[in-house]
Amino acid sequence: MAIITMRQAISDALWEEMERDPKVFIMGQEVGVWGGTYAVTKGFLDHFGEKRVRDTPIAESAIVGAGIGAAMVGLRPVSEIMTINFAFVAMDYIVNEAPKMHTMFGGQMKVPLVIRTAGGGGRQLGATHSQTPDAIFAHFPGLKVVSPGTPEDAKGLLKAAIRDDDPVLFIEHAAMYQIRGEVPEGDYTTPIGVSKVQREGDAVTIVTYCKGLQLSMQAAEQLSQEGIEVEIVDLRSLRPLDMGPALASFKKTNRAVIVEEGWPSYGVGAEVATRLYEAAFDYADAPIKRVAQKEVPLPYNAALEQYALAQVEDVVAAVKEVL
Amino acid sequence: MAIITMRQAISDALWEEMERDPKVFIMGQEVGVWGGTYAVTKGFLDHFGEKRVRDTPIAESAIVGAGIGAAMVGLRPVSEIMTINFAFVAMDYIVNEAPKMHTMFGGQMKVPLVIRTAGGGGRQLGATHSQTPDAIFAHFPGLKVVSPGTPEDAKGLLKAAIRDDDPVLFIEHAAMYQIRGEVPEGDYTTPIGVSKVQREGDAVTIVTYCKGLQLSMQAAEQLSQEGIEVEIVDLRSLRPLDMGPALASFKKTNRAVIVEEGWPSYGVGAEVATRLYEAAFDYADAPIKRVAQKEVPLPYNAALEQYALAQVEDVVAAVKEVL
Amino acid sequence: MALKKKDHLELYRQMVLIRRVEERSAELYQAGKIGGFLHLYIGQEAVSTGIVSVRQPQDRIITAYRDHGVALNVGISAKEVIAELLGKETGISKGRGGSMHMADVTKNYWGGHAIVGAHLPIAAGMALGDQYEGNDGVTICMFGDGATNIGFFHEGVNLSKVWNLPVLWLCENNQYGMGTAVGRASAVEQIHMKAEGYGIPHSRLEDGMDIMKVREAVGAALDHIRSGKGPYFLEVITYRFEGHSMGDPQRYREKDEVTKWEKNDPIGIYHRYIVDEKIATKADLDKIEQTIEAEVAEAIEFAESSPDPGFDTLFDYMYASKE
Amino acid sequence: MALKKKDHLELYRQMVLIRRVEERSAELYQAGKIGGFLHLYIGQEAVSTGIVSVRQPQDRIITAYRDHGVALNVGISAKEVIAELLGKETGISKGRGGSMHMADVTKNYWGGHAIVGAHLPIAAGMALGDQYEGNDGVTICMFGDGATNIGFFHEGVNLSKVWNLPVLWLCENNQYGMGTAVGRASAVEQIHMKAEGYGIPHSRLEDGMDIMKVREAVGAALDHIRSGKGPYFLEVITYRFEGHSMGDPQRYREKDEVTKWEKNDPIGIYHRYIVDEKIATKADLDKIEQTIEAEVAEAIEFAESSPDPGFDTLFDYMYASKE
Ligand SMILES: Cc1ncc(C[n+]2csc(CCOP(=O)(O)OP(=O)(O)O)c2C)c(N)n1
Ligand SMILES: Cc1ncc(C[n+]2csc(CCOP(=O)(O)OP(=O)(O)O)c2C)c(N)n1
Ligand SMILES: [Mg+2]
Ligand SMILES: [Mg+2]
Repeated sequence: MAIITMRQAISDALWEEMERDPKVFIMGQEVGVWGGTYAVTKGFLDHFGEKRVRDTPIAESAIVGAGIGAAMVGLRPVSEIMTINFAFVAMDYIVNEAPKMHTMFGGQMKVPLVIRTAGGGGRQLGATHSQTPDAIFAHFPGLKVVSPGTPEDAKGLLKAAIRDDDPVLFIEHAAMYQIRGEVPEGDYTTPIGVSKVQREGDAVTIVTYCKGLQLSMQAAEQLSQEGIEVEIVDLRSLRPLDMGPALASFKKTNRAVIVEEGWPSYGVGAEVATRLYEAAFDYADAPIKRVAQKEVPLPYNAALEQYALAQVEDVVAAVKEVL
Repeated sequence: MAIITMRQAISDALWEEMERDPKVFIMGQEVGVWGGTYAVTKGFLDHFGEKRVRDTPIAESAIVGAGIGAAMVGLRPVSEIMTINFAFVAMDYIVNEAPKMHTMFGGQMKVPLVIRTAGGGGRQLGATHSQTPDAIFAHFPGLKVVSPGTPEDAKGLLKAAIRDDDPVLFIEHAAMYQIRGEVPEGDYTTPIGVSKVQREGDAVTIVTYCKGLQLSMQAAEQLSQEGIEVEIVDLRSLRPLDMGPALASFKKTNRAVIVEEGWPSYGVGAEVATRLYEAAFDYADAPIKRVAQKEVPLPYNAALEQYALAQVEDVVAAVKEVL
Repeated sequence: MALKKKDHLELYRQMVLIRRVEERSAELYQAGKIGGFLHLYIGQEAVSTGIVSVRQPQDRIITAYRDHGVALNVGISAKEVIAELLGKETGISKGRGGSMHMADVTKNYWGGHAIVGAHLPIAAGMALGDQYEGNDGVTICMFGDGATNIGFFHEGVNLSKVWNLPVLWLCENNQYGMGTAVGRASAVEQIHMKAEGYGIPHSRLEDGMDIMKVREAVGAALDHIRSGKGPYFLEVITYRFEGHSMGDPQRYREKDEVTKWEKNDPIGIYHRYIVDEKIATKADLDKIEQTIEAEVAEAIEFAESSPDPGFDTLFDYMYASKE
Repeated sequence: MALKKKDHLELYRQMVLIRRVEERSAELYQAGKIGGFLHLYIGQEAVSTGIVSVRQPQDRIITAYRDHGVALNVGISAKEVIAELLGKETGISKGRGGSMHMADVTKNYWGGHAIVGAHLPIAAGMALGDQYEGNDGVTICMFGDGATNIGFFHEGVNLSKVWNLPVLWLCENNQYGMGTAVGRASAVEQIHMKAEGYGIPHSRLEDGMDIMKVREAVGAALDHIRSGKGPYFLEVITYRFEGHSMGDPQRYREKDEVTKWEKNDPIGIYHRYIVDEKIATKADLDKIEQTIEAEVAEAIEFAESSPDPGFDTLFDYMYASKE
């Protein structure tokens, strides 16, 4: 197992899939000459050429729309939306075109499209550029929504997404490209719609994903010092949402905290909490707690922004509260 | 109190506000010559003229975007998006422009804009035209989201929305314009962000809104025949979300069912259930149940569509299950 | 590509077939057997019939929701069309799509799309697919005058020029988008002038009621594109004789205007042409009309006696990927 | 509107002020005192300075995220600009907005908008506000070359013509949108040609580095619009000397190209003009530069010693409505 960054893992996944299948290509703003806003596609243009590494105009609807069209006729496009904040510009395509095509025409068409994007706050980009609205995309049946928390999963899930015959929204985190982790050698995929226990414990179940996983892992270290061993379940996919491991864990610990980066209202935590109660009401020994962003558009000021975002201490405090 | 239709109530609210304040105007597709796709603005063009009843191109971003601009400089626009399914086309404006302006510039600007739209399924319009994605809009702080269930509330809430200094997404239901109800005489407003008990009972709390209220009222009648008296709380606003009456009721009945028209995952029911548990965990005598649409884009076929949508019987069954 | 007698008769047959299917559909709608929207193609038959008659098999077609014409032209049977309108399992989209969503990808016909303008970037993507694979097919993308005002139009058309995609942008200017006359929604009334802003060659066919002229104009455009010269923009003037959809109050136009246009009935024009040019006799044409009456009657019978999709099939086309 | 000596000196002062603020900001960014994005205006000073100098007080200005130039031109102090960059409570947007979101509505300057192209429909709405109220102000909407490829552009510009709105569409063509050269993203390299598609009069100023020419072109355009003739489209050729934002690897252009353009430094050009035309002496101009050094140094001191917004203010600008 090599230890590589998230950036490298994602880059490798893309590279290997493009090597494997000539129908895979990437298009988006600055993916070519620039090498990717987050340097994920650095070197791709030189190696794969302009046909398969396509810089686009600033036109998010066309980036996803053309991706849908190309996918419908047999290609396997990866449409990159620079940040998830610009996904709103392509919203119709993401939630109302791609996920509807297959069912609406009675199975005649399929849309093997991956929409790659990066979300998250904490980079002082202000209210319009710092969001984590993952839940709203996961609301729509027909769209698969994936958001990895480790390099290993990022690589495996992106490969799975590219090979999947349905549209997948693949949400990276703009502040996580530098994190490192072990990644298996060789070709592998990680199944979409399967959650994973990332740390074992018996005191409290933390259900989380993406950046929340990082916060939770750090909180777990702190808590462990105090003898509290939490179990961390990483959802990895928001749709299909696999509640299996979270449920099993909750039935064991009887207490849960859900950690997400976005706003709590109508967010991921609400869905997960509700499902835990629906399936394991009798196991709940304390109210499930949500750790999330304060309900305000994120301000530019660094300290104020961090104050609005959930911190490791918030996770620690929440775990202690449910204990 | 006069008994009028939802259509009339909404039309009256608009008309009266336009009479009251010359800065109020409406723009959208077919609001003028056609008289409104749902005939809500019939007669408006003749009375108020082209300046204040503005037909627009098919350009949802411009309809909401221009509404924001006009609101910023002092007008009080009502931007109409024909159906909420087309709100995705204007998504950036609804969730990433209008709700951010005030806070992002440190309070310098305000956006007293109402975005009127109609949602809902059951009209055989197929997957792209039949959605109830209200929850995804309510996810964003800074935007107010309102969706009335009765003519009285529709009129009062629309007036309140027009007088409100913040952007309000006002969601009507395309299949509810014909329903009738009592409406007070004269000018009145209904406060945004205040829930209301629409029927009293002690057996089970039903929390719902909009079309769900109709289903729930009918279910209540049936249940009453069997001696089960449910209490129905109508949220009316999804943001700000007033949990007061629902909580009070839940503390009394210890059982709750949430009825919404849209998909359950990452929907309204999840948020409401989670908040009930957060605030009244010890009062829960049974797992809270969600009644919602099946997780599939709605098909055209009438019977299949109805099968996918929640029915009165589903509400009845859910109530009995939690009892 | 000179037409033989039998070719003319075939084209005439198609135009009459469209007309009859539409007329009978209107009746079925009135009888409550068709639900949702029903956008009739009556008056515009020369356009789709002309287009489809000059395309090569490798040329893809995609259009908006006013799609029954193309459906019949490409050879979807009246049975499958009407069964779809009735929402039956035997419909071309298995009763999922309805009037607005008919496609047959085996005939290189990619639907029927209901979000105005959204299929333009999708069409660009399909053309990209052919360019990528080195196919010599052209993607023919049909859309209305109203669709040219939405952002999707701009993004799709711009992209097609930047990437030199083999796509024919074909605007069916029927002079209204719902109730809005072209000049009330579009900055330019000569829609083809929009192509200037993209440096795309363009022309306007004033007489889109004459199938021979449509064939000529479209044929020339396809030759241009197939020779590798990139996209072409063709505006075809036509008129819809019926309302936008069923139940259109038609306040936006005078009866006179409709009557005037009805004198230009594309079927009448073609009938005269065939007879005047002595290609076939009135008796030949009468015989076709009779055959069609029978064909449509049979189709209705087929559709009415076809089964609804079973409830157990609701989730059948949720995902294309098998697992 | 002939300029007196003091007017020239004031314009020169503004251009130098912008340059110095930008240079010092770059340093503050390197020092980690500014976060997020920082889009410098260096090289483009003649454009905003020329525009603002010919507008009337009733003319609104709105621009994109590359907004420090306009901010200083309209008279926001260097203190407030730099304090905003540092995220301080004393910043023009109270530390909420940062670099991309500076506005001062009391100076009819409406920001600073970060979603590419989204402010165009907003600008149309502002112009609608003035038209509605019978004001004779023009809304000046500045945007980049890259912004002309997004759907928002199309919808905003089209609407302005359909409604004959008093808006000046001012494209600052600095030849790149991030790393994408105009011709790689836009179907036409002569951006002003896009106005043809909207029937809007247009022109291109080849020399946007010469403030006198900018003043002339913008003045003429404003006169045109103010006389009631509707929108006007002006493309101004300019160049940014620095990267798109901080940390741009600039792989997309040769150092030579930048050097060549730097010979056209707008400040150098204006300096020569003033001295050659004997409007003022080199010494006069030197004095101005010294004053500005001091002003900017003082501004930085002010900003650095200003307080961060308090945590208790996080929700202060959530809603504009008081309740
Ligand atoms: C994005 C979007 N906005 C609005 C609508 C509602 N709508 C359906 S058809 C139509 C008119 C379209 O006119 P045009 O493009 O000229 O086509 P035609 O109906 O004349 O064939 C409108 C506004 C829609 N389907 N999608
Ligand atoms: C909708 C959207 N897509 C992408 C971005 C990322 N982005 C920010 S600036 C920019 C380039 C804009 O270029 P241009 O309009 O020419 O302005 P310039 O930076 O040259 O002043 C891009 C792609 C964005 N902010 N918004
Ligand atoms: Mg039309
Ligand atoms: Mg630029």
